[in-house]
Amino acid sequence: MAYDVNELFPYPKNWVNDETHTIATAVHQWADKKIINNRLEYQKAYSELFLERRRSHNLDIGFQRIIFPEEYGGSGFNTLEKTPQLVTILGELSRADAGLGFMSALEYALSAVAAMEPNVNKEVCDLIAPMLCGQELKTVSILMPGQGIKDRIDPLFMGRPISARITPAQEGYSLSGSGIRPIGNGAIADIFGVVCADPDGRPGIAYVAADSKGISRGEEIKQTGLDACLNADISFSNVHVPSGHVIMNDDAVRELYTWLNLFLGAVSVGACLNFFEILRNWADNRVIKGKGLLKNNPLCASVLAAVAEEIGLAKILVYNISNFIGRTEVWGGHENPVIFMAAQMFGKRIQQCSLNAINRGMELMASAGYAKEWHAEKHWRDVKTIQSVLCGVGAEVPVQLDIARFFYESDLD
Amino acid sequence: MAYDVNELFPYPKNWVNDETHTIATAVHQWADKKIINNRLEYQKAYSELFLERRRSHNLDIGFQRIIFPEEYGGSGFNTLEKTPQLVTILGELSRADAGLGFMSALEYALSAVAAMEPNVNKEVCDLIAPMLCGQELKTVSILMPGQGIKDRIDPLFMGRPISARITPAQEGYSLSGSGIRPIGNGAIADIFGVVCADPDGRPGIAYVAADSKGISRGEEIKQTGLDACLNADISFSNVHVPSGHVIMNDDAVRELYTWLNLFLGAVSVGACLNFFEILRNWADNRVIKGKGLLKNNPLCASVLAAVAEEIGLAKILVYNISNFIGRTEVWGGHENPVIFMAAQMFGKRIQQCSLNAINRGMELMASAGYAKEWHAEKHWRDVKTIQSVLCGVGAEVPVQLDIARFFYESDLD
Amino acid sequence: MKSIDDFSRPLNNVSPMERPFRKVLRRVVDDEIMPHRRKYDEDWENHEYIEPVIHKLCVGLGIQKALFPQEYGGWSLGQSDYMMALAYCIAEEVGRGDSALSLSSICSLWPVCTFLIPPLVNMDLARELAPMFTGEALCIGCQAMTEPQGGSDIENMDLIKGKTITTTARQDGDHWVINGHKLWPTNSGGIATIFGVPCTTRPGSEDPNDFAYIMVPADTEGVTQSPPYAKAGMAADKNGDIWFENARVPLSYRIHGPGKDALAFKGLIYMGQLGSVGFAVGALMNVYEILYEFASTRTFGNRLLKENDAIAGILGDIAGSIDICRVLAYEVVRLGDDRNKPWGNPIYSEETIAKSRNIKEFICDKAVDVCGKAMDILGTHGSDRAWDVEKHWRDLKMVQLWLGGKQLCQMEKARYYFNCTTL
Amino acid sequence: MKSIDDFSRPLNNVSPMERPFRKVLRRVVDDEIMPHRRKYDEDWENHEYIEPVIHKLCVGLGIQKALFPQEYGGWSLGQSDYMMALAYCIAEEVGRGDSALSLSSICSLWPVCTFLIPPLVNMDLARELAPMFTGEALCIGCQAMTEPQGGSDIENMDLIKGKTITTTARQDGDHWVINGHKLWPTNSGGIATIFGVPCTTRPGSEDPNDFAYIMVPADTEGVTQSPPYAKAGMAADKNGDIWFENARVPLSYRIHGPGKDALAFKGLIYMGQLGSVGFAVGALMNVYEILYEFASTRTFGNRLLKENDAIAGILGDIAGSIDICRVLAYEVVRLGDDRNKPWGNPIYSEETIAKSRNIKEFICDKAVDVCGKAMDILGTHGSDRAWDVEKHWRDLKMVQLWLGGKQLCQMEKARYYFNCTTL
Repeated sequence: MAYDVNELFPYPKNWVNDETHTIATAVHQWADKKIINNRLEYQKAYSELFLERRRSHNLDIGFQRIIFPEEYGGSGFNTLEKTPQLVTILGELSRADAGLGFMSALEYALSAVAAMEPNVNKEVCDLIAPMLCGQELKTVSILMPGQGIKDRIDPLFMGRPISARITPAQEGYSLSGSGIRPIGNGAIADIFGVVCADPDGRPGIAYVAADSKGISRGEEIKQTGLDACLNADISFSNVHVPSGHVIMNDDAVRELYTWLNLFLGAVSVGACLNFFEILRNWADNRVIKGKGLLKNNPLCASVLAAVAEEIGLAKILVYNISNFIGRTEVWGGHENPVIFMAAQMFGKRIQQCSLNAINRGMELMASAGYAKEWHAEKHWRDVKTIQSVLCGVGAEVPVQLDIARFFYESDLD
Repeated sequence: MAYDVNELFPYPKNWVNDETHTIATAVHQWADKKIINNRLEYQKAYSELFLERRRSHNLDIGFQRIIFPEEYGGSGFNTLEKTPQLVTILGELSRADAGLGFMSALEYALSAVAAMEPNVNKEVCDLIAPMLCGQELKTVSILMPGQGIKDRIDPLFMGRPISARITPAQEGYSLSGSGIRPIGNGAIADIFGVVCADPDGRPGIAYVAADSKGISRGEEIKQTGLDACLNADISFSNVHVPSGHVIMNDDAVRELYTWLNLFLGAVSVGACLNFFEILRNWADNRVIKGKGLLKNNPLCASVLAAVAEEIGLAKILVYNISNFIGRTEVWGGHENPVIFMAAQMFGKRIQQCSLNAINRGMELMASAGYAKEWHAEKHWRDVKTIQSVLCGVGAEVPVQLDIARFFYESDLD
Repeated sequence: MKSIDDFSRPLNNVSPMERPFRKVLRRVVDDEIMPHRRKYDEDWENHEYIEPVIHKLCVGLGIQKALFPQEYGGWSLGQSDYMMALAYCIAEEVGRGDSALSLSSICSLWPVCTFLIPPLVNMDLARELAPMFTGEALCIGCQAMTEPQGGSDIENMDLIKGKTITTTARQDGDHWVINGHKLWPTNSGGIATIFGVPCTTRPGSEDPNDFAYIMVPADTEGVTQSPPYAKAGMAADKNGDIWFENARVPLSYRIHGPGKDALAFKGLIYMGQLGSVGFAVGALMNVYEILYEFASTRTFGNRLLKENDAIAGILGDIAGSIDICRVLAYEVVRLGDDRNKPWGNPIYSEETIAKSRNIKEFICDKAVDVCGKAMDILGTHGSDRAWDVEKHWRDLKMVQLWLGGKQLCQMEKARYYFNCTTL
Repeated sequence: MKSIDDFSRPLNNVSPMERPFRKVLRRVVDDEIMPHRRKYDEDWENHEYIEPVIHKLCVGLGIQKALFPQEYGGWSLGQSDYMMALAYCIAEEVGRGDSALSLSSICSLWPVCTFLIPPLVNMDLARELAPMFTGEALCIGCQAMTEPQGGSDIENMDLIKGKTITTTARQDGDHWVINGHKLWPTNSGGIATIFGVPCTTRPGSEDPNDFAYIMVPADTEGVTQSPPYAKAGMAADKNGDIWFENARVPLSYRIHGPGKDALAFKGLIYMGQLGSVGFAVGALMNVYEILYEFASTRTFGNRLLKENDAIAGILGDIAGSIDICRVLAYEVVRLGDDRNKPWGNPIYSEETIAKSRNIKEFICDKAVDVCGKAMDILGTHGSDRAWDVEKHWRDLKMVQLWLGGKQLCQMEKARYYFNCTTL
């Protein structure tokens, strides 16, 4: 039975305008045509077709430049009220391939901190906009705080160890740090966004072109999922960073977390929506107990329902975060701590719900759940990879401590 | 440290107008003054003070009549866009006592089906509005479908057995059914809302004054919680019901479920917000490990965070359901099946989150968690009672089957 | 037709005494507890219905003398390789009827476990106290542990090492003089006959030699008990405050002496876990019985609940969880009953305590969960006290929270398995 | 310093052979599996690294001959009261290194369990097949169960009674002629030496007498295997399609005959659960080792992860869960090894199957959960294959899903404990 998976899962549509629906429909159709309807072919020549499709989406259609102001050649989606739109686009893209979504999410998140009104950072935009608004594919990698090593004392961002350091140098800073693990794309990035600390331990974000002198990459890392988003540890050896390319404040780091939670939430939900389509197709066609469709057996139906519920919840939460961010007249901007807290708290939950949905749905698919042929397992590996890279170390603990700080004024550093 | 528990938990404020804030603040202050700040006294003379406070809220301030059109002497909150307001009021009231909230929720839910524009049912309003808009406390009890008995074949509402039957009789119907368990208030109700089936098995709702001939009540039931909402099984022996007092359609029953999920969700979240206040106070003052406040210990903080997260999630979901209902320009009215589905799906989750929150928070309070003196245990018992009465039988299964019908077109009857 | 007797037990490790003893207990529960237990909630202050059953169990069946040496009128159960199995069996069978009754009866012996289980035996003290416990009068023991300021500190011996204990024992001639304030112990609230009191001979000390455990009869001058507190459940267990104001007891009432007192006290943690898992599993088995009845007589979609695949799935999960809890509970039994085997460890060993805490935590979490889910299956009858599931739900939540609660379990597990040093 | 050897085992029930045997296995895993296992994912088609290790385990250590009678060159393990304990020990120790390797080695014996475990023994068939299994050549057994249309129907014998089986056995003179299509079994995908084939002598029948289990050597004419499928994990286990087209085997290759074949096949369900819990617990113990290393060297808030109370809480929960799984896994062992005891049941009994299914389901759920949580603790290293946790996560998900998956477990539990009749 034909149905529209996006319309099936309710969300506050009043937050999304007609323009968005138009764009979303276009991406949806593109995804069906270019990837979803030809999955086996796509799977067989994955790395090649991934690049080709990425180019098609980002350059031919032009989504790579979408977030930048028009004066930089972007599409001007750099106001906070465009947030639901960005989320919708990422979701549609990730329905086809969470790897494509992940790459765009990293690009949008890092760009948003610099390009979103009212706090457009001209110098950073001057650095990254020409690359991202040009006619070449560019890849963004982000290095977040989160992991320290025994016997080393690090500056902390809300408890999270920061491994990269900047020290003042002539006309800017010198960036150093060894073997730091990005959340993705390290092996192929053109731009690094590096959360770093100055000698006083204050955190900030350095924007660094990947071809800067003093940057070296470790071996390519084999990963659970996001196969095309090749990662590698990065070392910075006295890399020169102009002072204008460093955004030195806590709020910016919090904002980066916020965008990551939102955008990667959209990616995981997008992957889940395609998983839902796969599962629904399975449930529509599989006979069990020698009679009756799987979807008509009450026990299987209750598992199917659990899958839909988790996805529905994750989707609602994505749009609620985007509402917190986008409704500046209600919530102000990122300086309001509630936005960071809500993005972290619900962002974590979105990943949990997404993974739960796939985990449970796989139960019903038996070996089709883990056979590559059915693609369910790809979504499962991709979403898990996103979930685990988002948390730094210590699973949900860093986020829980953020929540406790907010709600109970816990003193935890 | 002074804080406003409502402001602490974010929700889409843009859905709630200034009028609501004013009303909410008034109820909040009333709750603090009349109940929360004098809990021990309230507990000691519970049944007496419960009645007195109920009178104060419902009659002196006038919330009993709020939902009815002004021509009936009501306050005219009978448009769907007032939904977030009703939710806000119920939450504030339940923060003081979930029993008070539960009673109002039942009244509002049953009334809403008859009084909400655009489908105002004049005949039913003529019956119940004079009672509920008058100067006496009136109690509403609702009998939902859900439980059948071995070897009896019942008409079904989406799988749920309906125990009450109506048959055409002179100028109306004759209502019968023996020993049916209401979801609450059976022992003290003035008005019954009875989901019943006609001889063709079609479901509807009969509105019946409790003093109608042929109604008898069983023994008062001792319950886990909601101590003041005294319940009893109800038997109807050929009770005459004018035809205008019966709303005969599936949608009406679905609508009743929707309102119950929304309003009882608001009640549980309200109770949780007060539980949060109790817990935060505990965490602010308790020293553990011979040093340091409980809230500053990372493990305890992570549990505190889990409590806040569950409450935050439940609250977001309440407002999202109310948005689905209230935004008729987006979703239409209750005839859109997505509204019933979303209310059921998220309504169930709200109860789970609420109970999780209290369950986990009690972990940190040791014996203070279950000592009556601290009141935490009352919220726990009240919320659990709401959760279990909402589901009919079979725990979440009936709702999961509803979800599967919606998302997978499962054929389950 | 399946019954509660189909849940798993490691039959190769079961005492020959267990079968007949279970039978007797089962009858007492069915005949004397089940018919009255719905009245217990309102009986929490007076124990009008409760007290006679406790008397029956403790005196009538002899539970209260079980640990005392045979030469002083007891059963020498502490010597037995099946001691823990038998204690568990009582906890479970009585817990099926009422966890609090089970708790109250068994906890009565809790303090005397400190000196009646080898290798930590004090025969002199056993002889001295035997007349109280082996006679025809009900003797209620109470292990008065928690202090107002401390929360679960006192159970957290490995980290806190007793330094926050404020109840003091001062030697004065041939007496100990006890001062302090305890609250919440089982069998306080006015009914205790004798207290076991963990206290310190040097306040603020972290030296285990300064930890003392002293038996204090409730009628000692200077000992006061408050009336019982009102609680969410567990009416058969009274809890209150106890004040010791210059309460004097003979020096011989200290159970062992420096060092060994602390060990014996740690052993009580194990005994507490053992009882807890018994109460919980017993109650769960009753939940299974109730669910069986309900699911076999009520319908959804005009099928019996148990014949709807989705509801049956939940029922199956519940029964499966109960079986898993039973298996694990017997692992707690094994940990204790192997104490004298070459591969075993004393009940106060780090391993026995960490592992039994882990299982207790698991079973209690599962039990609260199962009871809550069972209430939901009963729907509008789930919160009805007439079906008794909600009673178990309230009671087991309390079992979950006591003995330092969940977070302390987590810490102890982490310390044990990850060699944490600062937690 | 704690290690994986500190997790619980019921030492009163452990075979004297187990300790030395574990030592050998541990060394093989540490020396020959651990250093290479990261290459296995890419080795799924060729088994360049994998095959030699399987050879080492099955031939070198002798696993493949273990069940055969001593007089035919085996160890007669099926007679032993410690058979299940030993099988479990292999599954666990090898599973610590690689679940799929463990699976592949052990499953090789799965089909022959149908006629080498008393009381269902077929000595003639044993003698006939012994040369394949007891020689120096690798002999890979494959129990070819699942059919394209059926999903888990075939494991659901109690309800479906084999009526959906489409693989047929027709008697033709002194041969069985087999026709049908099977897919997904462990050790197919081209590597099987011999198949155990559940089939029917009368398609559509619900009569257990029409169920047949027939051994079919892979080189029989008419038997074809597909290349292996690509999967999310478990590279050391090849799975593919098998087609039987008029494949002829001697009549004596039917394991027992009408009625007993069905019983023997049900016994395989138990054996499958036993292996599954072994693979899962073994992998979990390795996860513990990895977590221990990571949490002792990485910091958050400038403290070691394991010294942050909140992270330690999760670590403690994980270790506690693993211990619980270990205890429960040994209960599965006990269920099987008590099969000849007066209180025991045959491995094909309703009780043994329902209870072992329950525990398998629990352990697998917990295992997937624990691995996922462990990945999150490792954060950006969690999805890094160099840390191996994600490998266990992928592998154990597959263990969770096989043998009919979770829903069948739920149904069987419900049927067992609630006497459901229509599920």
